[in-house]
Amino acid sequence: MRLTCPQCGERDRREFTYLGAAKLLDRPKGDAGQAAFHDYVHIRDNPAGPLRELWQHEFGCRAWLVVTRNTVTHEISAVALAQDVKAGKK
Amino acid sequence: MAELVLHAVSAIVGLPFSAGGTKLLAAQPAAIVSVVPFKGQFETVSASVKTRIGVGLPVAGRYADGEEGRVLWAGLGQWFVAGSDGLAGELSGLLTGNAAVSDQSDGWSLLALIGTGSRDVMARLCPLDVSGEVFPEGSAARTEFAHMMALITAIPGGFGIMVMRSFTTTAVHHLKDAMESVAAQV
Amino acid sequence: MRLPVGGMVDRDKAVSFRFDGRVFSGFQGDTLASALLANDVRLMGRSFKYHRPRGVLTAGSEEPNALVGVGEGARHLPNTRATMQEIYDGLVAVSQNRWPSLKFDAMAVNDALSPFLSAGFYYKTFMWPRSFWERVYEPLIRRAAGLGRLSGLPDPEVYDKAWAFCDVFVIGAGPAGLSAALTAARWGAKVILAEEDFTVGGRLNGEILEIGDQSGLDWGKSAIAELEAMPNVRVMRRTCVTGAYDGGSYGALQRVSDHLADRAGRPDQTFWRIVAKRAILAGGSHERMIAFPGNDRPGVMLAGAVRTYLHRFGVAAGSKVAVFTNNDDGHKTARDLRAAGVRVTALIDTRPDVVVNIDCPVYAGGQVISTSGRLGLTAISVRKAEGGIARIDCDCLAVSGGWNPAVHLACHMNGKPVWREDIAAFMPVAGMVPGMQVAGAANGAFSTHAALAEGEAAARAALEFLGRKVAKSELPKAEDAPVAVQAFWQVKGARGRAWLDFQNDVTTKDLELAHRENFRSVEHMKRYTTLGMSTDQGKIANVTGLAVMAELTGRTIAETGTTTYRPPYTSTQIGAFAGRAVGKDFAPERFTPAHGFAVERNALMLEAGLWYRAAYFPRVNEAHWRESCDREVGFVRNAVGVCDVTTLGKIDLQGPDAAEFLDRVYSNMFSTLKVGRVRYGLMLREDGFVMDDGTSARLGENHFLMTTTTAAAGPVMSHLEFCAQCLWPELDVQFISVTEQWAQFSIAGPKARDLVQGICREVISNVTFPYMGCGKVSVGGVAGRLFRISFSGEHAYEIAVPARYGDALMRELVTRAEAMGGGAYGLEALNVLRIEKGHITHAEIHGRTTAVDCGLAKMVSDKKDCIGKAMSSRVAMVEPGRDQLVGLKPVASNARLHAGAHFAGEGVVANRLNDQGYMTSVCYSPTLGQMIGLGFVKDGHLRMGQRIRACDPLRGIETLCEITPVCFIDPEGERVRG
Amino acid sequence: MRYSALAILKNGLTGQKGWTPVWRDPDPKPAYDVIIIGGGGHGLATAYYLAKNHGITNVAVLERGWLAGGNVARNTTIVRANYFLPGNSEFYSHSLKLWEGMERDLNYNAMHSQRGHMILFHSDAQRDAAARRGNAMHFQGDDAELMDREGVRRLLPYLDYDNARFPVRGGLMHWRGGTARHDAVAWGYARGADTRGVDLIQNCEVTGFRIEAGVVKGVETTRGFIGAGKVAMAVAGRTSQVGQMAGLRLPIESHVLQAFVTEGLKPCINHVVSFGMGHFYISQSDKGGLVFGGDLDFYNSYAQRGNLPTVEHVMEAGMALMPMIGRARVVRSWGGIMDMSMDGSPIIDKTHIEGLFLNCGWNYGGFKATPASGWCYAHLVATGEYSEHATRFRLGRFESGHVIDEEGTGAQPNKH
Ligand SMILES: Cc1cc2nc3c(=O)[nH]c(=O)nc-3n(C[C@H](O)[C@H](O)[C@H](O)COP(=O)(O)OP(=O)(O)OC[C@H]3O[C@@H](n4cnc5c(N)ncnc54)[C@H](O)[C@@H]3O)c2cc1C
Ligand SMILES: NC(=O)c1ccc[n+]([C@@H]2O[C@H](COP(=O)([O-])OP(=O)(O)OC[C@H]3O[C@@H](n4cnc5c(N)ncnc54)[C@H](O)[C@@H]3O)[C@@H](O)[C@H]2O)c1
Ligand SMILES: Cc1cc2nc3c(=O)[nH]c(=O)nc-3n(C[C@H](O)[C@H](O)[C@H](O)COP(=O)(O)O)c2cc1C
Ligand SMILES: [Zn+2]
Repeated sequence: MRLTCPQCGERDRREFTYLGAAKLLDRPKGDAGQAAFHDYVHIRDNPAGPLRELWQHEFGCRAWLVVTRNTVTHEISAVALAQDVKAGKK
Repeated sequence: MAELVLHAVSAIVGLPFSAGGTKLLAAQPAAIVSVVPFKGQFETVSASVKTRIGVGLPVAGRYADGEEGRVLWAGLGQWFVAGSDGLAGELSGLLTGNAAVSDQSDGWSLLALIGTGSRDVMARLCPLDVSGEVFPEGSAARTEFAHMMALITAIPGGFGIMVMRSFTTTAVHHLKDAMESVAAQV
Repeated sequence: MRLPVGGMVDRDKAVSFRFDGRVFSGFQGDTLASALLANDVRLMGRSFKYHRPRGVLTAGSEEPNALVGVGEGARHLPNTRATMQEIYDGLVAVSQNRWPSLKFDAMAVNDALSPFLSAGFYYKTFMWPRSFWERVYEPLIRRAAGLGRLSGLPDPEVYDKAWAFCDVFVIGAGPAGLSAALTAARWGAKVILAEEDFTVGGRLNGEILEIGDQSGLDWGKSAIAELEAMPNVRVMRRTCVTGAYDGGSYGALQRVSDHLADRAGRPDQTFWRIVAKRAILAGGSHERMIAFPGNDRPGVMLAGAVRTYLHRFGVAAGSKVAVFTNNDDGHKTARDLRAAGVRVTALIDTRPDVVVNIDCPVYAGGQVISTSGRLGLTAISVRKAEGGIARIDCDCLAVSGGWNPAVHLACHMNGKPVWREDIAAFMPVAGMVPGMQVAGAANGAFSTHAALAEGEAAARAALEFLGRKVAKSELPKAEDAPVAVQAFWQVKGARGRAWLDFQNDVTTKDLELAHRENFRSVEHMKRYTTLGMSTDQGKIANVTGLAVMAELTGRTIAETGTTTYRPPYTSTQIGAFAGRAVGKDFAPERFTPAHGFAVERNALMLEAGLWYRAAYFPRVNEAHWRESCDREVGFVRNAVGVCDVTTLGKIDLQGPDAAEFLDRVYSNMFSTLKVGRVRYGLMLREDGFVMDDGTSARLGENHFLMTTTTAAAGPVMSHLEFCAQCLWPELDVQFISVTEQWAQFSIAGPKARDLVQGICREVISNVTFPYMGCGKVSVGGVAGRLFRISFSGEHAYEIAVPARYGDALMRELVTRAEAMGGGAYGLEALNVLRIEKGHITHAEIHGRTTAVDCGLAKMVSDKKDCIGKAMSSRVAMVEPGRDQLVGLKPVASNARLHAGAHFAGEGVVANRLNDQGYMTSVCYSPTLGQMIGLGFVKDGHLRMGQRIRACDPLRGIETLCEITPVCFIDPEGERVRG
Repeated sequence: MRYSALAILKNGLTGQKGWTPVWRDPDPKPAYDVIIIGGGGHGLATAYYLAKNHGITNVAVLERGWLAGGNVARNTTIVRANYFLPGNSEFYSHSLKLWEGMERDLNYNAMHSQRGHMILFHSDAQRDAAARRGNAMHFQGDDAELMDREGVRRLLPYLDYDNARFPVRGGLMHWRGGTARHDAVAWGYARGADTRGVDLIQNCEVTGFRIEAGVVKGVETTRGFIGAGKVAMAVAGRTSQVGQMAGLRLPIESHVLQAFVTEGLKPCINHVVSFGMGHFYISQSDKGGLVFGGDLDFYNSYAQRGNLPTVEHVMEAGMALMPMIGRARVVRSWGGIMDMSMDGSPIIDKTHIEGLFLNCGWNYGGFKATPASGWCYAHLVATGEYSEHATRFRLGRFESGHVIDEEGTGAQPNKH
């Protein structure tokens, strides 16, 4: 599997580590209550198909990435820097 | 009691080493300083670095040489400046408030792999495409190197390999193995 | 038998080798199989289950029968295909799965018992009595099963792994592959051409063909010469592409030196990871067997293989050869053998209306119904179309049941091939592997012309995809015969077993049984009968097998479908996949700057993650590690000890929002920390459990230095990067690891200040460096940092200098400490010191404990949010009955404690229902003169002074303990401040 | 029909003509008392115990593909009861006991082989963790033996004791641990269920639920609607997808785990060996292949196949541990879809929809759970009460914090 890091270009999957669905970007406010945090921490849509997910280019530039990848075919359709996604740039 | 003197010890031992047409050398600069601009400070920092080194901060994936040293892209929003002794202090002063500056002179070891087999040696240790078209001179990449984190540069005649200091012995060991293997296969 | 002329072997270079102890001679360019055939050796192995005598069936990597062991001692390599092993002087090969000898194999009784050993018989018996399975039945079955034998010794070979990148990756160097590679390369693409065989050309080496105005062979030679002369081409012989993976990644195994007597420093094999923008699979096809009784006798071979032995090796597979075919290809075998002067005793074609112009007895519409010959074929019986049976003498029967395109690699990414009735074969579907096209026989295009044309077309498409301009080029002329095949899978109405999977001894009868018992889907059939599960992975058997099942169920072959194709294409040594990451090189080694000093002092160096750390520094008179450890603890408690703590993670954080950031990632407050002070910090995971702990120092208003535990340094760094980039990118904080920049040493003990003062220019006092203070120091002219922190509970410091001075400083510190009655201490003493003080490590923060559990409730600030705060107040995390950290002392002061013991109350049965927690850390405290421990006890914080049993049934030990506070020494903390 | 040596003898003499189908292929009835979704090990075992323990036989098992073609067809077959957290301990202990009687109960030889399972340790900290585990096993009534390096060496002489990066310092041996023939387990349960009247329906994919007023009424399938009083999901890697059809949002991620088998070899590895430091486990199948695996590929996947980084890492770990296997050839590699839960432990529970039950979260440990999972799930479905062996596998534990996290890695499934 190859991921194209916006900073580094196309690299082998072994340079990256996987965290999980990109919903982890959306941490609830501290006072949002336990139900909101439970959902944030534990619940996953886990689709068979395209999934937005978080990877880190750990052995590379160390950027956190939002990768859109199909969980059935492993096809990667988009990669963006997580900080850009948060900033609404991507 | 006699005046205390601490002797410096290099992490790189057992070099230079040659096998076939390839040579491995220590290439440690006097100083390596990390420069991480604060938010919105990239231009200012780049300009300041330029005044001191002769070049500013290169784009991702590149390094640039100035009269006073080399500036390497080293990761997301992060650069290494390699230059003369005392650089860390100077840059700290120069970039106060604009960038996070840390001395990394002792944190990393820089090796140079030079010669005809260097590409084949790299191919045995590193998942990067180091062919001339993809990774021409002036390129810098953070990548994996024999299960270690590394910063690889394309330099004249070969490659610069930077690993964290504690990994130096391992890196040299793997490089020597690969060099001998490549030499045996020509 | 070697023919007087012909073949590509080098007849000037004789090679001598051994098989089962006998010395044979072959030529350079022979495989073990061709050399044995040249020496009239037909018997090369025994089958898996019935131990049937077997000869070579193929001339390629799909060989199921002729598997031998090669090499001796630790280098012995079992299950090597004789068809792939090149011979070299001194090669030693032995047959397998037979005892006492290949000719006489005692286990061949299985063959006589075969009526009872049908598919899956073992599921129906061996159940009584229960204990007999492990003791009797299973050992018997295991001993009978298996083919070759591992030596049991470490693999002495060296394997490389490597990377290669290209625009166009061509798999297979037959006419299709060569044509593709030529086209792609001529138009400037960067090409890799991989060929499993040691010679290129594919079927060109096994056929009499013409391409253009040259022989196929010569065309192949000139093509490869042209390719090898181009700088943009890499030709990789002896390189099998093993698998297709995501993103244009391929695995490929190159046999570098296993064909050489002298390897001269070369690795045995290199496993390549090849990354290609486009790939062209031109892997050719595999010939099929026909199922007929006795089709497994040595001497029964595939017809194409017989031609390969003839043309490529100059070997006649027999002196009287019969041919049995359902397609025109078989005729070529008869024709070519005749042309070489070999007797062809019969050509049997299942098609009644076939016309044959070859000078040999022809049986159109005939079928082979039996074979004879104990260790090798002597004759066959043919049921003639017009009725009656002909008995034909032959020592070789060349069989062709048609061809299966080698679709494997194209199917490695979940693709299913489709059935094409006209050529009676499964075909790849475009796009099954993104970026891969299939050309030539692998694509069901079976003529040479088609191979050339498809190769060219595929390369053209690849070039276009790459954005390269291509002009139309002329293809050389070549044979373009249409496929003439009549699907014919098995001879019916004949008695005896007809083999499908040769190695696993699966016959058509087994499929009938599977059908009868309703194991009818191909997958059930495969799993019940083991069809296609042998080393060739069904390359010979699968399609025929499922055609037989299709007939039994009345479904079409298309409906029946195939089983799944999986990597590796050809079986691949584990050693090659592992490369050099074996032994000590399994994982990188990390050494601290003072490593050499520790080694000089004979310290026992222990793995701590990737690091090595000194456990203790033994002295000559010390017989046991405990003596050293006790002494080193004494250094710290009574004088001064020095410990290398460089491995702790160190993260340099800077920026206007650094303090705010720390407030969010630590459970306690850091924005209130004063410059020049250090604070202990606790980090939670978002689910509220403790992640790590450490100290952070405020070096400037906007500058912090965080330390982490050695184990968590990497994960904490990633976590901080996650927080900064994914959660709060608006915070202006930048950080970088400085773990490697600084060598750091702990200096602890009542004389610590004296030692520190001795090496620092600055005045070291409770004013300049109060407890939890920090600042810059100059050590012998070197700029260092000093932190007044303590893990041991003693007056202590950690001093940091740039790593290059670490070795010198450690030596200096230890020398001075020794002069003060102290010295170096290692991890063992460090552990004792921290247990005596009740400090936690990852033995306690094991991922299931909360701050409250660890007695650190106060560390969770209620003034702010932080990672993990919300979840740490979930019911289960605050309810009574949780295991809480306490100290434990044996009631009998000389009693022993063990970490890992579980607690139970007095007078109850020690079982799960009465489980009261567990011991996490224990040590002998030389300070207290007894063992002490830390552990988690149910509601432990409320049970101080109570007694509890530490039960260790594992080691047969039980110790009555008293529950105490975690801190055993100086609970008021006077010493640290002193 | 009953299987025995005699039956084999008889059929051997009569051309194997007397055997009958191991299961029927019935068409689905319009409705059943209980529908089990998923014909894997757990679904089939549940059907068997519903029939056997609770007398409920108007049951259908609906399988989207071929019976027992999911994870049960592709696991490394390790069977053990060596957990240390309450919840898991008693459950897997019960499971192992069921394994020990399974073959005679089912009249099917699943080749359950108690050849011993060894977990190696490489440091004092790992030894202490092993001891904690071993003592928990004793507390549960199961067997465990702590071995030092020499003890391990006597048993496993082929490990690397001279040049290892992470030297073996000892091991925790669980003698009752071992392996079983994975397909046979499922086939045995299938045959047992079929014989008792359960309809096993293949090529029947559930595509939706019919739920009225919060009560499940049946399922939509590729073979039409089938009514049901109760519906029990046992779809392992596809739990999230099927759950979603009923509006369930679950603490599950699906990951790919690869496994490998070598060409057949004469006996050389006589136990199950686990190498935690390198994430590698291995045993030798009765056919002679070395069956082994390691870590997940780490990313979510439904592809049932993995990539080279994990392949290579597994092989490296294998070589680092037992360098003799370098000369064994891998003949096949494959992958399965793992239902990884947020604490690494399973879920056997009711759902908020009346009559709909949930069984999932087996991570890479669900093969050994097969009998107990079937047993306890059948109990819950039949009685509405939690079996005494599975009281803690509740869906609500994540919200409440009663998690069962053996690895201590928290809500990150790819680390369990
Ligand atoms: C490589 C690998 C190694 C493993 N090693 C071990 C091990 O050593 N020890 C161990 O204990 N465990 C191991 N496991 C885990 C174990 O295999 C699983 O946890 C267990 O098999 C899961 O239960 P199951 O058998 O019911 O699942 P499955 O066999 O996956 O059954 C689920 C079934 O549901 C069906 N299904 C899904 N969706 C639908 C639908 N919509 N309609 C109808 N049917 C549907 C599927 O087709 C499938 O047949 C391993 C798993 C893998 C992949
Ligand atoms: N008449 C027939 O029915 C018939 C049938 C099949 C083939 N043929 C003849 O065979 C030729 C077909 O040409 P082609 O080029 O398609 O096939 P080929 O068989 O000539 O060449 C395929 C090559 O690919 C190599 N290969 C296969 N898998 C590989 C892998 N995984 N890695 C590396 N190498 C691999 C093989 O070793 C072989 O050398 C034509 O000449 C055709 O006439 C004829
Ligand atoms: C314990 C075990 C042993 C296996 N042994 C073999 C074997 O000897 N030969 C083989 O080809 N496959 C073997 N397999 C793999 C199966 O062929 C198959 O790959 C696996 O069940 C997954 O199915 P799939 O590849 O059809 O998706 C084995 C699988 C398991 C779980
Ligand atoms: Zn990157």
